[in-house]
Amino acid sequence: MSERTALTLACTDDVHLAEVLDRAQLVDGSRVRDVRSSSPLAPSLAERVPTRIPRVPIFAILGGGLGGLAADLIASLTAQADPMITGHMPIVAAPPVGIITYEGIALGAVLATTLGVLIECRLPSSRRNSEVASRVARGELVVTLDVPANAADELSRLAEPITR
Amino acid sequence: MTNDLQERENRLVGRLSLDRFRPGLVVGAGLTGLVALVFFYAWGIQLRDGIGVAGINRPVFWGVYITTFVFWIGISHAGTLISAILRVTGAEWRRPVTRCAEAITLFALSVGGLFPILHMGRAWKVYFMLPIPNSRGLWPNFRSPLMWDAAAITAYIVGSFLYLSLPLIPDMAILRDRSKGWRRRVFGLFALGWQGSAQQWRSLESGIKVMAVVIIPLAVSVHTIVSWDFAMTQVPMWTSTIFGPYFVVGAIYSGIAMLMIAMALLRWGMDLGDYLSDKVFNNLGLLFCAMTLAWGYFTFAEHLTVWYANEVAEARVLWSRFTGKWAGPFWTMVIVNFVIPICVLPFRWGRKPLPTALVSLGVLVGMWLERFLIIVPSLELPRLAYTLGDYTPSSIELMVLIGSVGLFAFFYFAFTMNVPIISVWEVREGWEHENSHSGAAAAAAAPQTDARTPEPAGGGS
Amino acid sequence: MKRRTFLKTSALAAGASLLQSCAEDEQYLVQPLERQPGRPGVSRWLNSVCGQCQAGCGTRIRIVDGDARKIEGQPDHPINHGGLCALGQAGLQDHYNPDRVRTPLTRSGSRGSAGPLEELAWHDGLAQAARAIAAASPESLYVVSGGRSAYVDALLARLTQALGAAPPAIGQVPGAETERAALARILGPGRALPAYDIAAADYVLSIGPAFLDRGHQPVQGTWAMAQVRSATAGRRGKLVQAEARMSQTAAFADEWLPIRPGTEGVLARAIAGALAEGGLLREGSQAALYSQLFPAAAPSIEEAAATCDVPAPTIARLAAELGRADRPLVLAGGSAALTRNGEFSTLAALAINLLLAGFDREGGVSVSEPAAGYDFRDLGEIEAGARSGGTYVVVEADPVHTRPEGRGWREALSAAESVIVLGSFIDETALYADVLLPLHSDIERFGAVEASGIARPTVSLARSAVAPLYDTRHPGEIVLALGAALDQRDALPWDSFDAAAQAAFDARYDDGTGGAWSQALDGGAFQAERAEAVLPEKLAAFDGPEPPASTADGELTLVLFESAKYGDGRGANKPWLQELPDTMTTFMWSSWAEISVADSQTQGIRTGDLVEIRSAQGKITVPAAVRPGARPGTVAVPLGGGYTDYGRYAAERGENPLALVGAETVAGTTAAALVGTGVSLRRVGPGDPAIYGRGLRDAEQIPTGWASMAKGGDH
Amino acid sequence: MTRWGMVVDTDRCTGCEACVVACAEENNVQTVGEEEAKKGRAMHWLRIERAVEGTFPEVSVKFRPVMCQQCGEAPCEPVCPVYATYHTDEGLNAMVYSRCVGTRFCANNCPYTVRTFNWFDPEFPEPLDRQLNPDVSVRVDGVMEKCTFCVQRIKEGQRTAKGEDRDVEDGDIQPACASACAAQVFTFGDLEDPESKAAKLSKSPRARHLLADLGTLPGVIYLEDQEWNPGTDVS
Repeated sequence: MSERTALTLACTDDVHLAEVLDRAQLVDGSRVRDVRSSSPLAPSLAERVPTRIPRVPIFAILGGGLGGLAADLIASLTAQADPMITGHMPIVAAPPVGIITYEGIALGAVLATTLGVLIECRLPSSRRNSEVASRVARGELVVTLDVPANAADELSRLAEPITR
Repeated sequence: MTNDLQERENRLVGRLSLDRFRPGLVVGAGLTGLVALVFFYAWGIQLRDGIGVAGINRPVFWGVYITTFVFWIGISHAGTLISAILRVTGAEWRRPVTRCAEAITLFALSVGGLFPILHMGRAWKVYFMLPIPNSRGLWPNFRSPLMWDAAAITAYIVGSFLYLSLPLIPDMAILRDRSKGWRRRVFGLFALGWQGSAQQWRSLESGIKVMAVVIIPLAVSVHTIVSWDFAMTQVPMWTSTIFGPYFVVGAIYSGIAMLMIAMALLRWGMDLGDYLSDKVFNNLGLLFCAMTLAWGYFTFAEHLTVWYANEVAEARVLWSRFTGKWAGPFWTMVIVNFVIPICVLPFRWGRKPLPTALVSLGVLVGMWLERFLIIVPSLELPRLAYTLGDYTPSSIELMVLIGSVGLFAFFYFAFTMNVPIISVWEVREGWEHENSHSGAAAAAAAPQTDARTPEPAGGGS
Repeated sequence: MKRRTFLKTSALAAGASLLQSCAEDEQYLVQPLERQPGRPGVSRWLNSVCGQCQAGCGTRIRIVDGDARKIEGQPDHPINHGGLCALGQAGLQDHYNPDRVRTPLTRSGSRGSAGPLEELAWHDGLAQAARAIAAASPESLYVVSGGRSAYVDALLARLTQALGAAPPAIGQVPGAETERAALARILGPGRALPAYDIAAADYVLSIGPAFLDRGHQPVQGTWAMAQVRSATAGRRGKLVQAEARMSQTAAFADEWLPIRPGTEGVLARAIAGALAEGGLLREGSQAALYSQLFPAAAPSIEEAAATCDVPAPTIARLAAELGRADRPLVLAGGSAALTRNGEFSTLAALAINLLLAGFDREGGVSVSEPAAGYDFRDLGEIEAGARSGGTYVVVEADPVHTRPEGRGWREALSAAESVIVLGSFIDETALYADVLLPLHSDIERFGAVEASGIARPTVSLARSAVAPLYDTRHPGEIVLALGAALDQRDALPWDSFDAAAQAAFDARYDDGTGGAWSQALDGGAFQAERAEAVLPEKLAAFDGPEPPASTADGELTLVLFESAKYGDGRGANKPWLQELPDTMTTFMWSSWAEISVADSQTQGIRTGDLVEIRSAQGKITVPAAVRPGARPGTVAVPLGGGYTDYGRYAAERGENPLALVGAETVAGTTAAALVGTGVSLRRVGPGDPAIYGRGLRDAEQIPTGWASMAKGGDH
Repeated sequence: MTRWGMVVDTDRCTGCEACVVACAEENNVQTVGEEEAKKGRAMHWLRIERAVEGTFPEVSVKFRPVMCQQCGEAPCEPVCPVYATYHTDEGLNAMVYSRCVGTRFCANNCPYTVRTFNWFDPEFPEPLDRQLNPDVSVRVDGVMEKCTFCVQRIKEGQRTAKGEDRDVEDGDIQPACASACAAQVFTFGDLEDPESKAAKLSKSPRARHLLADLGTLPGVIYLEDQEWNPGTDVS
């Protein structure tokens, strides 16, 4: 294993970024760590950046299940805690419990989805790099590459490197 | 090309101009804030003197308050539901619409959510309806449709807030990075440290998609449950199986109307014509037109079945609307909710900003009347027709109604002043999509495109 | 344990303080033990006598912590059998009325206005009243009583007799004077009232009296009709009501004959004729007496039908039904006695009972003798006489409000030497008082009422149920005190009202043992055997006038009536009664004018509109109640509205229809003719009366189909 | 089990409204005054309905006292979010004032419109307050109320019977309206007890429920020859 270095380059636009990525691909052992942008990457570019499949849907399903269960229990157990007859209905009436459960599922799901997004995005976060941020704000695409140290100089010529 | 995009983004952010003092918005917020004070003044009088200051009586126990509650909950279907449907179906023209629509939802819900509390005889006992352990050893009755309401509206208001907030994070980051001083710190706080990494984008988009899928059935359930406040009873012309979809359609209908008005005002007031373009109005107008037809269909079906069946108690209510004391409001509703829209919206000229905004104003009035006409005539004519009712809204009720409009508008002005009312990153993403879709062709025809596009060429570095 | 001790202690303390406050009044010192304050929070029921009208219903009062909480009828009381009417139920709002007069008052301003009034000590008040009476010449001393208790009136009669003045004038149920006069034409001179054994009848034809609305015995009448309808005789009895106005009685009746007002006598004569001609006379029929009374031939059914506006077949059928019934009964008087020819109408109706063998039998007519021992006169006799100056003593009566404007009470009292009023409220008569002596409420006072209009003489008795709230006195005690102050100890030798009442009671009913009084006092009532109505051998022909009751062309006939909730107006100061929807019109907090559908259409009047009613005497403006049951050509207005003063709940509500009535009397008597005044009607504009279920003003307001489209949107 | 019920014989009702006053007196029902009454806010727990049929001179009138029907399957109960109204095991449709938050949903869903609402605090000018029945709470503004079958009298009767070590006998308990009525229109009793007068009367061929089609199973049974609804048969 040779020495490796993290290289952060600012690309002006999609074409530029594609160029950088193409070149980096030719370098043996190089890896794209991340690309930062002020709007989502075009799909063709995004697939070249290694990312995990977000587990947000799993959060949503679990949250929905938990929320539904909680609502179901609240609706049915509280009714039995002090059983009071109202109208023609049984103490625990299926349709109302179902409706409350449904809303519980929805509430649980939206809360869990949000939680999932925050966890997957590692937010809130206090890590800041103002140089990167201002570049991204200017619309540039900041790519971080994990390359062997000897290839760093060559790649640096393709785009303006950002010092850390 | 990025430079071109960046230029366009700069222009959009400039139009949204969150860092400048904008007299229009400030005056608007100030005036509507004053109107909003009327709401709290009237409510204060009511809390001091008793609910009797409202015009409701026996047997018309519900009146303007519940009407307005249903009205605002209906309006709230503008945003979240429409934006979710458009997101799920991948309609590209949605991009400039979603934020201002979702804001309508949140504020309409906030205002509407006050009404169930406001209409209570003892509003200070509202906590009796919360499922919290208490010394009374008593829990709320989940068999009551009002508790379904409470559950649904709680879920919806939380969902809408989160659905509005998630896509706001990258925009907050954009604003953070573009501003200085205290603004930077404030925006930074709301940006939560967003960095725009590929993983974050992917997770966020996944979250938004999931949220959109969850929120559609939630929104449908909310207005269905609101309709069930009525449909669960034995009151003539309330107990109807089509009330769920009827109310949902009505809600979307009034929601689009409110959205149309908001969009028109934003377009004119903030010079956002490039984004809230004629195309957006046209597409939304088509949806609006479809909802007109759907609403007309449901209204017809609702009245036809009652007329044909001719059950005594229901027929009384029906004729009270058709020819009786409520004929004026009823036919006004038919005209502004159906006749006028159907004469305007099917035509391309009718789906321009001004015509749609005018039609929308009528629809808002008409939809308020629709709820009023569902509630009041039925209560005035109970089944055992001895204690017949006679309802005239009191000045307090009208003050609350007008004040609630002010409150909603105040929220909206304040939001527009402080938050990008158009989602910057989503619009930018849209531009990128356009570019990549027409990538090759555009490259080949570059000179022509340039010639035809009056936009200044990218500054580029 | 400690809590219990505490409760005991506080009970004792409360008891002690109450005893102390009663100490001045020896009446309370001799109370039996059970009447002393009960344990805190524990309720007791004590008997009392209702004084809201003259009927004398026995009541029982629920008392918790020294305060009266509820009035109910005494179960098994011979008059009301456990029931009580709305007015009686509201008696507690008489007792606890915030506008009650709490101390004696004297006037320092001019008469006829509310102020200024000054508080007075009882000693001074009684002295001032006694001085005024002493200063009056006997011929110009006018004593007026509301007739709530015969035993108080008897003391008044003794006082006037001793002073050499005319007997007290007693206010009575409208029509009573005429009913007495009519009965006297059959039974010979006397002051008895006809009394009816309704409960045992199986067929009741009521020509005039709205005996369930008010009248002599509304609660007993209601109880009796329940008996008639519960088929004691094996089948459900029938009630037919012949009355110009659709009263609650008419509404309750199985059949209502909306007769032209003033023609009741013609109907009665025609029915009598049909009975005789149809061979429907039964064993015991006094056909001979009848024909002596009315020697002329009875009008034919067809003639009567034309006069009375009742279909001829109906008249024939009524006669047949009366003839065939086991125990038929014809009631007379009421509204029929209030027209100009009221005596004829009442007599003609009463006399049908001769043909039905209805006198002195079960389910028939008997007599109700006035309480023995005192003489009295009708209020009309004072009004008919020439009055100038004079000293007035008014006891529980409000002639200024309850007598027609044309009877001149305002002028008379303004010009009086002196006016002494014994009452509980500043009503319209009290506005003229020089001295106002406040009275105990019904439940505070020793109750002794001799019922009138009931077949068996009945006396309701009860001790006071609660301690007085204010510095008030029993009217009987005041009369006794005035007697003492006027040196009339010989005529009024008693120390207390109950002693005086017992003396009067024993004189009439005691069998020598003295037990009847105390038994009645404990049990709530005493009932004697039925007084026999002995028919004479021969009757003099009726020579009274029979003027047809006609009004000028284009004029409507005014019908005044006592409503179930206001009575003669006494109920108007009770919020429960003001807010009680009148059953027939559902009006609240107001008086109203009942107008027929036909008359409303010619004038474009809708229920709730204000209408002006104008007569030769005056005019009033009241909201209209358009009623399908109102007779075209009549306007009916309830009494009891339009008080200028009678406390916060009564003042300035509705209008007093007596302002429309002049000095007309029932021919041959001094009684006021409250039915038959000619009036004109004019719509003034929309009004806003309180109407219960207010959407239900007119039935046609409920749209029911395309037809309503033609009529246009109705609001 | 007990099921309190009342049989109302409309044939005997003269419309005198003594029951209405008795009810207000027993249950501390406030009077609202003329202005509020105009708005349709009178609070009577019991009303006399009258229907006028026909046109002059063939006019006939019917009376009917209508109070809370104490439904066996009451539409008002399930809609209350806070259990302020619920069904007791004695068949009463109970109303708990302290729990009521004033949504008025129950009143809307009552097909008989017998529920009344306190729009303002009651006023009892001194000394009218001394009349108030200490066994019945005075309701504040914002609270729903209705006929309770004089539940305080039921409880009192049960306490008395228990104190005397016996069962409650038929006729022991009389609501205020029943004890006020001179015409004995009301018969109160246990419908589950086949020997009670009310139960026997309820088997009459004249027995009807108001709006029986709705299936609310009222505990108030009317004895009347035909069903009528003032809104349908007024000419």
